[in-house]
Amino acid sequence: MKTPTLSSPAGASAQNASGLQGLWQALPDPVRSVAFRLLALGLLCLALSLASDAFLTTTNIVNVLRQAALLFLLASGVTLVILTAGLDLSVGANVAMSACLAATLMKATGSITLAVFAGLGCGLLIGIANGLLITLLRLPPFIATYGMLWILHGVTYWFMKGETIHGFPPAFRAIGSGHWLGIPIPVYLMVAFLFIGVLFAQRTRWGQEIYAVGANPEAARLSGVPVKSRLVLVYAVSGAMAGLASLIFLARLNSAEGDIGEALTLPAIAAVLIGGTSLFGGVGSVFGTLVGALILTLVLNGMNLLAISSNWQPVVTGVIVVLAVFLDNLTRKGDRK
Amino acid sequence: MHEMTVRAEPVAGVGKLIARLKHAGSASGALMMLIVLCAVFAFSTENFLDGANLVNVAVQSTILLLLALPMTLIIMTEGLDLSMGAVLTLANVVLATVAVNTGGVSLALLAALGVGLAFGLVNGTLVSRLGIPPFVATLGTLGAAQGLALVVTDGQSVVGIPASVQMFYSGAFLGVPAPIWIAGIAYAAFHGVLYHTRFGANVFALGGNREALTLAGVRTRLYLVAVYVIGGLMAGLAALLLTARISSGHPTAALGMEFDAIAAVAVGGTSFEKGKGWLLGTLIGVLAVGVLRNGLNLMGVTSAVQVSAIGLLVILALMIDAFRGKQS
Amino acid sequence: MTIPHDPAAPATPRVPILELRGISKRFTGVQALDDVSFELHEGEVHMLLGENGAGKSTLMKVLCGAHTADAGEFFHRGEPVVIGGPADAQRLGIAVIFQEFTLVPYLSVAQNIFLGREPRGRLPGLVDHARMRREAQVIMDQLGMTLRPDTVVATLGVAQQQMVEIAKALSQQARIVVLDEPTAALSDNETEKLFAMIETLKRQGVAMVYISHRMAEVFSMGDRITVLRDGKKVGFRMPGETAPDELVSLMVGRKVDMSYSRTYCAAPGELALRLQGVSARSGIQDVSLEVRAGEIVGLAGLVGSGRTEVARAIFGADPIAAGRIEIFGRPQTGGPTQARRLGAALIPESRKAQGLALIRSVGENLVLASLPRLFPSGLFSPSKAAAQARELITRLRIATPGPDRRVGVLSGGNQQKVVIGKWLSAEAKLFIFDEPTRGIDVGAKAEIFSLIDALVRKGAAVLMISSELSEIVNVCDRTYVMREGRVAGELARDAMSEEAILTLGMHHA
Amino acid sequence: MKMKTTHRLALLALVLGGTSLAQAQSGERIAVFTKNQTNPFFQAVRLGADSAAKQLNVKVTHYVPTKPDSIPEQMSQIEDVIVKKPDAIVFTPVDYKAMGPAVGKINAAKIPVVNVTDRSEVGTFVAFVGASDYQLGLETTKYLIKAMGGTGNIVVLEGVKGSLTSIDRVRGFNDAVKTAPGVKVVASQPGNYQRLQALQVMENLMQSHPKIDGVFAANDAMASGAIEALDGAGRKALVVGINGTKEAVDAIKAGKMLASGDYNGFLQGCVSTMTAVRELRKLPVEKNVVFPATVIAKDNLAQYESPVESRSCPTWEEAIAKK
Repeated sequence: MKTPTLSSPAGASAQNASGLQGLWQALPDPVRSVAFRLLALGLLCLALSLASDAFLTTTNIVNVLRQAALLFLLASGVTLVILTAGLDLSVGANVAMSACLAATLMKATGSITLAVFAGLGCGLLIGIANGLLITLLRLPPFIATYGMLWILHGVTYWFMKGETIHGFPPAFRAIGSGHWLGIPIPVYLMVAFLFIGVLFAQRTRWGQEIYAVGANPEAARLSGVPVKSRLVLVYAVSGAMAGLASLIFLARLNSAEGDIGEALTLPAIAAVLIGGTSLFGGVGSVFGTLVGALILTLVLNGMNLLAISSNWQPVVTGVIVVLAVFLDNLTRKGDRK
Repeated sequence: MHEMTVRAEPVAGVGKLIARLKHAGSASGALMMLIVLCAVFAFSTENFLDGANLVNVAVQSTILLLLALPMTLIIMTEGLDLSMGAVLTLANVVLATVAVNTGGVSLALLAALGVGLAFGLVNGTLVSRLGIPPFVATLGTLGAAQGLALVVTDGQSVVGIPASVQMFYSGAFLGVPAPIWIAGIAYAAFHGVLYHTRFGANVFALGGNREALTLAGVRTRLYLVAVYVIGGLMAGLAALLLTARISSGHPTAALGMEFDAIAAVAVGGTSFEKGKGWLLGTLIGVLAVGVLRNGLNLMGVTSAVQVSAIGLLVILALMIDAFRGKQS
Repeated sequence: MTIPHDPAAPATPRVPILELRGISKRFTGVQALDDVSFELHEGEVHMLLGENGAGKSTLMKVLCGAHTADAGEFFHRGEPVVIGGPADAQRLGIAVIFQEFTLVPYLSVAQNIFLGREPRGRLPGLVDHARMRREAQVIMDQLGMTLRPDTVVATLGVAQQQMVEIAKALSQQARIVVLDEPTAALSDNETEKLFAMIETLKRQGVAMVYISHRMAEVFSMGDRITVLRDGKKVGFRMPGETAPDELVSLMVGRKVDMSYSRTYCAAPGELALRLQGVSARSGIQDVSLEVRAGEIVGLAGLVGSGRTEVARAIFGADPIAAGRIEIFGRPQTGGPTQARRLGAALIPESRKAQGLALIRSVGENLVLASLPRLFPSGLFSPSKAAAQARELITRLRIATPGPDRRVGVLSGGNQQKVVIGKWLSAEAKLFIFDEPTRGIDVGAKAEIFSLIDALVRKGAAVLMISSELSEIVNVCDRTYVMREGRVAGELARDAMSEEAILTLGMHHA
Repeated sequence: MKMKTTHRLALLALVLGGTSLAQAQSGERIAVFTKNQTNPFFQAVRLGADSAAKQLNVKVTHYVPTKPDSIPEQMSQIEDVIVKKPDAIVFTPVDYKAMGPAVGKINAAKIPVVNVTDRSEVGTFVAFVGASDYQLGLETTKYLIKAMGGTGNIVVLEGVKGSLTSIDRVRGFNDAVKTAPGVKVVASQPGNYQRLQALQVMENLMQSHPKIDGVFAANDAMASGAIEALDGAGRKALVVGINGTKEAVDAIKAGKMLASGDYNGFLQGCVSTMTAVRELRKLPVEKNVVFPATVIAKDNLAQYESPVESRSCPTWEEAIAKK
C-alpha cells in the first residue's frame, strides 16, 4: 500500500517535485483520495486474479457487481448523511420496514406500482422523521437514528408477526434478479444512481451546500444556507435510498421477513468510510463510496473463492476500515503546506 | 429500594444523594422517565414493587452497568467504543474456555482481563497515536473481536463452566447478590475516580479542552489510552458476570451490547460533546432500560412493542433534555 | 527547585530571570521564529508587539513548552535550561494566560485553576477538594472575583472566563507570566482590577511578557517594548523614547496612516435597515435604529453590551421576542436565509467558527452565499463558480495561488476578504460587520476599511461593530452606542469622539 | 369451524368428566418462550400454543427476546416471568447449552416447565416435545438422493454454527449421503439460516462448481435463497429445505423446490401447551413426544396448504397418535 505521497518528504511542494510524484502532489485532495483507493482496488483485483482462477470469470465479476450494487445503493444515501457529519444507524431497519410494507401491499393488491411507491415512500418518510428529530429536537444523529432503529424494528415485528411474505410477480422481481444484455438490473441501477449521486453532490447547488454544512454548519447558516432543511434533505435521501434498496432486496430474495436488512447497516457505513468520507463531515464523495463498496464486496468474494473460513470476515472488514482511514490521515497530513 | 441505595451508599450519604438528584433532576429526562416508568409499572402490575423483583431488575442491570460506566468516560472524551460488546463476547468465550480447562476462576478471569486490556490498548493507540476517529477505530476492532470469538470457538458454545465461576452471578454475600456487590463497587470506584482524582479531572478535560490539558503539562495521549484500557478491562470484568450468568461461552453472546450501553449513557444525560458527563445519570439510564424491559415483561406486553418502547425511551429522554435545555 | 547562586557573579539585578538567545522555529514552509533573542527581568512588564503572524504566539508557545524550538538557547537566571515540554516550563515558574481559553467547560472554577496541579489528598491519586477550594478562593479574592469556586465554568460569561484564566496563571506562583491580550474580553472595571494585580505582581518581582494591540496599554503598563515582524525581532524600545506611530511602522515595516479618513456621506440614500423596539432573549431590549444606503453606521459599546446580539437578530441568527426589523422596507421575520434574500450580509465576529468552512477551498467559500443567485436552476457549474471566484480574488486582491487552495491556510486578513467576497458575490446591499478587523494586522486593516468605503460609495449600507473606538470615530458617519442590551444613545459625525462614546457606553453605578 | 365446535364439546366433556379440581383450575396462566420474532417456524409454534390455549381455556403469554436468539435477554425474561409466577412454562431455549441456569431457576421456583423444539441439555422438564432434527435431515436427504437418481453433486447450506438444529440436521444429511456412493458433497458452508447469506454463498459457490445437482439447505429460508441464486444464474438443481413453512409449500407447489422436511411447529406448539395444561390438571402426559420426520413434497402437499393461522389443534389423543 505504498503510495507516492507516503514516501514523499514532508514540505516538498508540487512545483519542484518531479515526474509521477509531482503529478500526484499536484492532484487536488479529493481526486488523490479517490485515486489511491482505485489503486488499492486495482491491486486487490490483481491479487485475487492471481490467487484464484475463478475470480476473473464473467460470471464472478457480474456476481461481485450485483452484490456490490445493493451495498452501494444503501451506502450512497448514508454518504450524504456522513458528509454533513451525521450518522444514520436506522437504514437497515428502514430497509426491513419498507420491504415488509411493499411486500404486504403487493400481495394484497397485486399492484407493483403501488408497492414500489409504498416502499420508496415509507423509506422517505422514515428519513424525514430522522431529519426532524435531529433538526427540530436537536438530538444527536447517533441517538436519534438508534432510537428510530428500535422503533422501526418493533413496528415491523409487530406487523409481520414472524411471518414471511413471498412470491412476487416476475415483472417486479426483474428489478432484483433480472438481466439485460447479460448484466443484472441492480448493476444498471447502481450505475444510474452513481451518476445521479455524483451529479447531485458535485453539480447541484444543494450538493455544494451539503458539503458546506458538513464542513462548518454555523458558517453555512450565516451564509444563508437553510441548514435545517438541507439536513432533513440528506436524511430523507438516505431514507429513500433505503426504500429503494428494500425493493431490490425484496425482488432479489423474492420474500420479506422482519429481520431482512438488519445486518446491512454497519457494512453500509463501513463502505462509506472505506470510500474516504470523513465522519467529521465536509470531506468525501459518492464515487469514493462506490469504490468502498467494491473493495468490501471483493474482499468477501475473494475470501469465499479462496475458501477462507467466514469466521475471519469480520476481522478482515475491520482491518480494512481502520487501514483506509489511517492512510487517508497520512495523505491529508502530508498535504498541509 | 433497599438494594438500590446500597450501590450509592459508599460514595455519598443518602441525603447528599437526594440533594444531588433534586439538583440534577431538573435537567434529567432519564430521571423523569425512570420515575414515570416505576409509577406506571407499580400501578399496572402486581409484582413490580416486590422486593424480589427489584433485586431482579438490579441484578439484570449489572452487566450493562459495567459497560456503561467506562462508556461514560469514553464518551466524555468525545470518543466512542463500538467494540465493547464484541470484546465482552470474546472475553466471555476465552474466560469460559480457560475456566473449563483449568476448573478455576482466577486464571480465567486474568485471561478475560487480558483480552480486554489488549483491545483497550489497541483502541487507545489507534485513537490517540494514529489519530483514527474513535468510531472508525472501534468499528474495526469490533470486527476483529467478533471474528476472533468465532475463530476461537468455531461457532460452538463452550459449556461445563465450574461452579466457582457461576458463584459470581448466583451467589450472595450478606444477603446481597454478588453481581450487585460487583456493580456497586464498580460504580463507587468510578465515582471516586471521576470526581475525586486527578485522573477524573483529566477525563473532563480530554473532552472539554484537550489543549488546556496539554498546556497543563499532562500527557494527554497516555490518559486517552488509559480511558480505552479501562473500557477493555471493564468488558473483561463484565465477561465474568456474563459467563457466570449464562454458564457458558457463546460467540455471539453480547454482540450489539455496546449500543445498549451508549444509549444508556446518552439517556443518562452525558453529551457527545465538550466532556459533559454525569455518572449518576448513567446509572439512572441503565436502570431505566432495565425497569422498562422488566415492567413490560411483567405486563406480558408482546415483544414487538418492547422493541419499539426501548427506541421511544431513548428518544423521549433526550427530547426532554433538549426541551429543558432550550428553556433554561 | 532551587537556583544555585554563583557568588562570583556581580550582584547586579540585571541578570535576567529569563533570557532567550537565537530562538528559531520552523513549520512546514514557514519560518515562524528566526533568530529571536529576548530578555526578561524580574519585576518588569515587557511589552511584545507585532502583527498577526509576526511570531508572537509562536514565541509564547515556545516559552510555555507547547512547541519546541528548532534552534537557540534558554537561560534561567544565567543558567542554561531546556524547555522541552509544558512540564519544564512549569518547573521554571512560567505561566501563560492565553487569549483562546484553556478552560474545561464542565469542571468547576477551582478545578480549572488547579488543572494538572491539584492538591493531593490523603490517599495517592485523590484530590483534596477542600484545600483546592480554599486556595482558589484566596486567589479569586485577590483578583476581586465574586464567583464561587464550585461554579461550573460552562455557566460563566466570556469576561468571567477570562478572569478564571488569569486566576489560573496566578495560582501557579509563577515568577514569569505571559499575558496574551488579556484585556480583550474584559470590562473596564475588570481591566482596572487586572492592572492593579499586575502592579502587585511587579512589586513581588514577577516578570511579565505582555502582548497587546492597544497602544494605551503599551505605554501605560510597559517597562520595555520588543517588536516582532515576520518571525524576527525588529525593534527594542523604552516607552519614554518612542511613540505609537513609530511602533506601528516597526510592526508593519513601512509608514502607515493610522487614521482611515474617508469622504463622509453627505446625503444618505434610501432606508436600508430599520429596527423598532426589538427585544430578544439573547439579551437585547427595545433596540431601535436605522441605517441608510451610503452610510457607515457604527455600533459601539462595551463587550457584552449586546452589539453582536443586535447583529445576529437583524440577520435572523437568533430569534427576536418583540419588535420589528425591516430590511429595505421589507419585514425580516425569518432566519439568515431570508436575510440573505432581502439583501443583507453578516460578516461575523469569529471568522473561523462562523465565517468560513476552513476545510473547503477559497472558491467554494466565495460562492457559498450566492449559490441560488449564480445557479438559479439548481445545477452547479464548477467552471462558472471558479470564474466568479477568480474575479473576486482579483477584485479583493486575496493572496492565494488560486480558488482551489484551502481557505484555512490563508492569513487572517485574506480570510476576512474571503468572507466579504462571499457577500459581494451574493450582491448584498446591507453589510453588517462584527469586529471586521479583529485579529487582522495593521496593514490589512487599512485594506479592509478601504473595501468598506468602496462598498458605501457604490450605494451599500453598512452597520459596523467595533471595540476599537478609534475605528468607530474615524470611519463611521454616525454611531449608536449600546449599554446593557439597550441603545444608550446616538452620536452624529461631529459629536463623535472616543470620550463621548465611552461616556454613553459606561456602566453608571 | 365445525371442527372447532367438536373440539370444544370434547373439551367440555373432558372437563365435566374430570374432577371438580380440574374445573376450578381453568384459566391457568402459561408463559411460552420462543427464540425470536423473525423465524416463521416459531410463529407457527406460538400459533399452535394459542390454539391449544383457546381449546383448553387457559391464558398464554409469549416471551420473545427483542434481539433474536439473545441469551442474556431470554435469561432476563425468565427471571422476570418467575416473579410473575405463571402456572406453567413452555420453553424453547435460545441456546440448548447456555440456558441451564435459567431452567434451574424455573425448577427452583417449582414452576412446571415443558421443553419444546430444542432439547435443553440441563434442567428438569415435565416433558420434551419436538421433532428429531437428525431424522429430518436424514429423511429429507434420502428423498433428495432418490430424486437425483442416486448420483450427482450436492451443496450443503448449514445453519448457525453450533446450533443444535444445524448440527443434527447436517449429521442426518451426512448419514444419508453415506448410503449413496454416487453422490458427492462438493461444498458445505454456513448460511446462518439467513436467506441473503445463503443466496450470496450459493452465488459464490456456483462460480467454483460448474455442476451442482442438488442443494440441501438446513432450513427453508436458505433453500429459498439458493433457489433465487440458481434462478438468477439460469441454472437448475434440486433443492430441499427443512421446516415446512408456507413459503416452502408454495415453492414445492410451483415446482421450484423439491421437498421440505416438516418440522411441525404448529403441532409442537399445540402439544407442548397441552402437556403443560394436562400436567397442571393432573392428567397423564407423555414424557417424550418426538414427531417423526415427514417429508413434504408434491405428492402429499394438499394437507399442508391451509394457512397456519386458520389451523386448530387436534385433540390430545390425535396429536399423541402422530408421534
